[in-house]
Amino acid sequence: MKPTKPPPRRFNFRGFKPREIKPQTVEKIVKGFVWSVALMVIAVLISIVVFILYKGLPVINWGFLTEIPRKMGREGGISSAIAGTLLVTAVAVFIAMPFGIGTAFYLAEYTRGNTVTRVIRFSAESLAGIPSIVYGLFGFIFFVMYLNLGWSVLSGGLTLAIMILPTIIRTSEEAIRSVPNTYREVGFSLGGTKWQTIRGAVAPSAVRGIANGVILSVGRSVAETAAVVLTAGSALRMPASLSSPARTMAVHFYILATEGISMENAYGTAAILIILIFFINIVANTLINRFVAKGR
Amino acid sequence: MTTSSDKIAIKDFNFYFNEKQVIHNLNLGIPPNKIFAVIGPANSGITTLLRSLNRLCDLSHEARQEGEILLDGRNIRAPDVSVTELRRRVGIVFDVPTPLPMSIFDNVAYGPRLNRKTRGKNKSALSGIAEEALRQAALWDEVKDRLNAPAMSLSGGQQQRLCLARVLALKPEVILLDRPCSGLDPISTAKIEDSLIELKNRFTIVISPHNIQQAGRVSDRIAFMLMGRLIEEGANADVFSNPKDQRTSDYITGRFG
Amino acid sequence: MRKFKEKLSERIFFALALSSISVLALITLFIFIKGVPLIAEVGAFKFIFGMSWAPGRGEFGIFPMIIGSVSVTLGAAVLGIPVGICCSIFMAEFAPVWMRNIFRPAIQLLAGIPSVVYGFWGLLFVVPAIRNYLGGPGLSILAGSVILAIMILPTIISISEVSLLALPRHYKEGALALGMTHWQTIRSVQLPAAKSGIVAAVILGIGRAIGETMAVIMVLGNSVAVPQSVLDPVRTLTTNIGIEMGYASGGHQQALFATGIVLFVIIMALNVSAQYITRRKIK
Amino acid sequence: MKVKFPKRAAFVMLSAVIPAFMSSCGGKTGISVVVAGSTSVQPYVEMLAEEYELLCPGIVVDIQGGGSSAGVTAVESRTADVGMSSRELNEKERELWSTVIAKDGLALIAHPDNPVDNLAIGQIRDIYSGKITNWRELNGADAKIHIISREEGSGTRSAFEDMVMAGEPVTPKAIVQNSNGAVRLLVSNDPNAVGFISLGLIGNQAGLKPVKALKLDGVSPTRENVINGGYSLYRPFLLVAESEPEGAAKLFVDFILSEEGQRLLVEEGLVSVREGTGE
Repeated sequence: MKPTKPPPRRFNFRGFKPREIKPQTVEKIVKGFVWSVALMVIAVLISIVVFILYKGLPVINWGFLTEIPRKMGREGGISSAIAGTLLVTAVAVFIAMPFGIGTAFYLAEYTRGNTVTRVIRFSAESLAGIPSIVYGLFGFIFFVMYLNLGWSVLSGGLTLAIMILPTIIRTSEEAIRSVPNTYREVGFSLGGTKWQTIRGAVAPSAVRGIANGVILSVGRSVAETAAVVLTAGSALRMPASLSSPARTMAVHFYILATEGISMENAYGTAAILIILIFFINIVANTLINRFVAKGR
Repeated sequence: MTTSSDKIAIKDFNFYFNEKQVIHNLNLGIPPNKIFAVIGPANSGITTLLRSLNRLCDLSHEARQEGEILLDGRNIRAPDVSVTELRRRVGIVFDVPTPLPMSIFDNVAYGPRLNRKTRGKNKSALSGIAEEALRQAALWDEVKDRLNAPAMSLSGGQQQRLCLARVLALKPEVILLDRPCSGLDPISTAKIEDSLIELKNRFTIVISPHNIQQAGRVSDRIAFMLMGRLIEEGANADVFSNPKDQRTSDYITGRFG
Repeated sequence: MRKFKEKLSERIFFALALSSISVLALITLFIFIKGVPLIAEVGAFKFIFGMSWAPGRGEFGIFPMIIGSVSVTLGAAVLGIPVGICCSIFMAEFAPVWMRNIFRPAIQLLAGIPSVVYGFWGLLFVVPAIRNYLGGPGLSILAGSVILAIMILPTIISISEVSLLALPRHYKEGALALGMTHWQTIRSVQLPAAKSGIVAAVILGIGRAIGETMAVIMVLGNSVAVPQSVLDPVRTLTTNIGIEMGYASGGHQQALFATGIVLFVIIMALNVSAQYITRRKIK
Repeated sequence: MKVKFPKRAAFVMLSAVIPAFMSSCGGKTGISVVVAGSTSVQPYVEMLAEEYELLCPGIVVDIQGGGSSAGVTAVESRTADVGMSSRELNEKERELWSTVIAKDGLALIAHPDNPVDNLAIGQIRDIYSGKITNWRELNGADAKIHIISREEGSGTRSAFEDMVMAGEPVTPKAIVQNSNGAVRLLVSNDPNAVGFISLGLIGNQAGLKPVKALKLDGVSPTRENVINGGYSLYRPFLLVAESEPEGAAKLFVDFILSEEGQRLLVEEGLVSVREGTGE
């Protein structure tokens, strides 16, 4: 079927406009369309969460949280996976924080638009785009093999630290830049040096924004699978030190689900992960809200 | 136009933002222990002039300047002058209240804490300094019971007096005020003006008043600037009653500006 | 002393910044060291355009996976971008406040859910649906595209919504005051004004899609043949690494690092062009 | 249905054997044994290590994955005391010390609704090399076969290739999954799929749909048929070491080969070395 050409508008009566719909009608159609698409999408997204919680919550009890997995995770709880997640994330965040925040301060406060600055900014933005599996490859070859740290909490944490670095840099830089310039002027006008001004006047106002970025990257570390499995390993034992291998909850879920070891425990693990991320988000939102309220 | 007794002497001063010249060949002497008002319509270069006096203009990469500014006879841009030391001697209050997001007390103590002099002094010495500064700014009675409340909780007028107190706590020699009352109600304005007159015996004050009436009320000497050029400078009464330049007369009688 | 501290603090910040970015050099260096020998041995052309991947027999051609990455990412973009922008318009303009207050944290939560959970959900629901209603094994480009589209939605929605909400009120009020309908205002004023933010959201979403590994491993089928239709299974560059890294050794492992190099180069090229585009937008 | 060994009884038994084992712990404490290698063997060894550490609280067993080849490399470079392999050792690796700890049968599986339930080894080869593409050619329904294979390099895949493919390559069109569980899940959902997994995993489990194990030349893939030699699709699980293990490593290997260790492996669906394979 060929689309027919509109006829020439020779007989155009007054008040009759061919092929033109009233804007009000368009408005109604578009509104209905947008509403239905949005509701559908949100329904699908929420159904994923509800599905996991529906399947997973009944499995969770005190023992599930505190017992070590037994029989490959078919029995027992997931305490070592919880510990693994917390340890790997803690290492990642504690290492990435000084570097990320320091870089952000450098970019926001000390840059002068020269080549060095441009290189730093370009690299930070490029790091943000690298897929996690490539971080995993790097962590495997550099930390696990080259530095001989083995599959360990440390290797996993260091790899994740590199992975979340760009997130921390980006959000912190934004937070620092959004500090009103008057704060800097006040700091300088009272005879503060640049460092004193940053520490005393700029940093306190940026701290909530920075904290929010850090929390975001905590969430990313908790949820990461590909990079962790290549660097922290997948041992089920309770990690005894930073040099012992560990399995995070995301990895545990992946292995339980795809190896078909135990669907119940897989859902339980996923449910705990979702609850954990939910809490991380609540903390982040509270921080943002306090930040916004303070700024007003 | 400058004499050796001047606290601040500005000589052949030119100021540029990129290619645009904002101050043209300015020569001006500011005497000690007086209130010196610089008046003029918007874009006259007054804010730039004030910020040049404590080198806050250095923060902008686009700024460029010629000529010299002497404080007690010494060029403030001389290589051996510490810019932070200069800014401590020459304090500034901005046109909008700029309290830092911390408590009232911490705001006032902020400057002294940066200062080496108070290092080692105990907390009571610091609170002594803060109290004195707040009294001088006529704010003490209003805030003495809530020194730990956030500075943002104060009213606009109180915030501006807090900023003044913050400057006073550093015991500066010169205080620059850039339209300090522009957003304030008449009562707050009167309070600040009263404090200024009280303070002038101990400090050199340079103010850019937000209107001509204020200049008349508080200043000892007045300079009138237009388009970055100094038009006229003289004692308060002279400029008001007997302006030498037609443009000055037009401005103060409200023909333009 | 203060001067010293001043100098020291700048030096420290500079050192931190420098070490942060030297990581990029380190990553590049190590992945290239590990992967380049194999590319040299096989030949860059044969490696990139070779059609057969069988490490056991020494055949290392990743062209099917390049096709896989491109087609799955394209599919995710086609499905995800319009829907995402649609949702962001809904959230920023049409949704009542109470709905917004529920949906915004929900979307945020979804952005944080591990990709493995999305993948598994896809394996349980999307794959069987495709198999039963459209045919084929279900594990397919389409399944991967759907899952990736769902995964990038939270990113696209929240960033686009923020850039729509950040517009000055007078844009909208001015347009409405001229008698435009709400939709006309959105289409002709707000969307164009928020373009740079929306473009940034889309770029970020595509970046996430092309780099995703674990979720697509579960739903793509991972076969190494060139797909004939969207219902055929396919393998992407990321899944090639993810699926075989566990057992690989020797030349096989090198080949996976070489796959990483190709992925890395593609991503860097995307980054550079994205940065170029956004920079030009600002100017 | 697998008969679960009553937990309480197991504890009673364990407490009875603990004193006996305590003596074989050599009174050592704070010693760790590093085990690395095949991820197919890893879960079983992990499970054994759990039990072993209960018996010998002084000894810690560190287990890492990485694959069979990585395990052998780790042993050669002495980064690991013991390596795990899910494939036979090649010529070069034969010089190492090794022992078979169990045998793992491979089963061809299909959807329970699929009418086909017996395949000849040649037919399997033709399916996986892409010569047979429709179930009709095997007296099944007229539908395309969805071939599911494992990833290149996995022990299961190389065992399958060694025993079935006779040098022919697996078709690139085959769907590839990187775990037994994923293969099982797919086959249980897709009436036209065929795959191969560890024998121990074909049993039914709560929350999983059933799959049908296909007969190979008329022989059912059961533990019994592996033991009596009727079913030929199986592979060894090996432990390797640079030289014969000593100290804590030896104690752990001995535990795995002991009656208790083997019983635990049998419980997981493997074929014990004690049961033989009719060879």
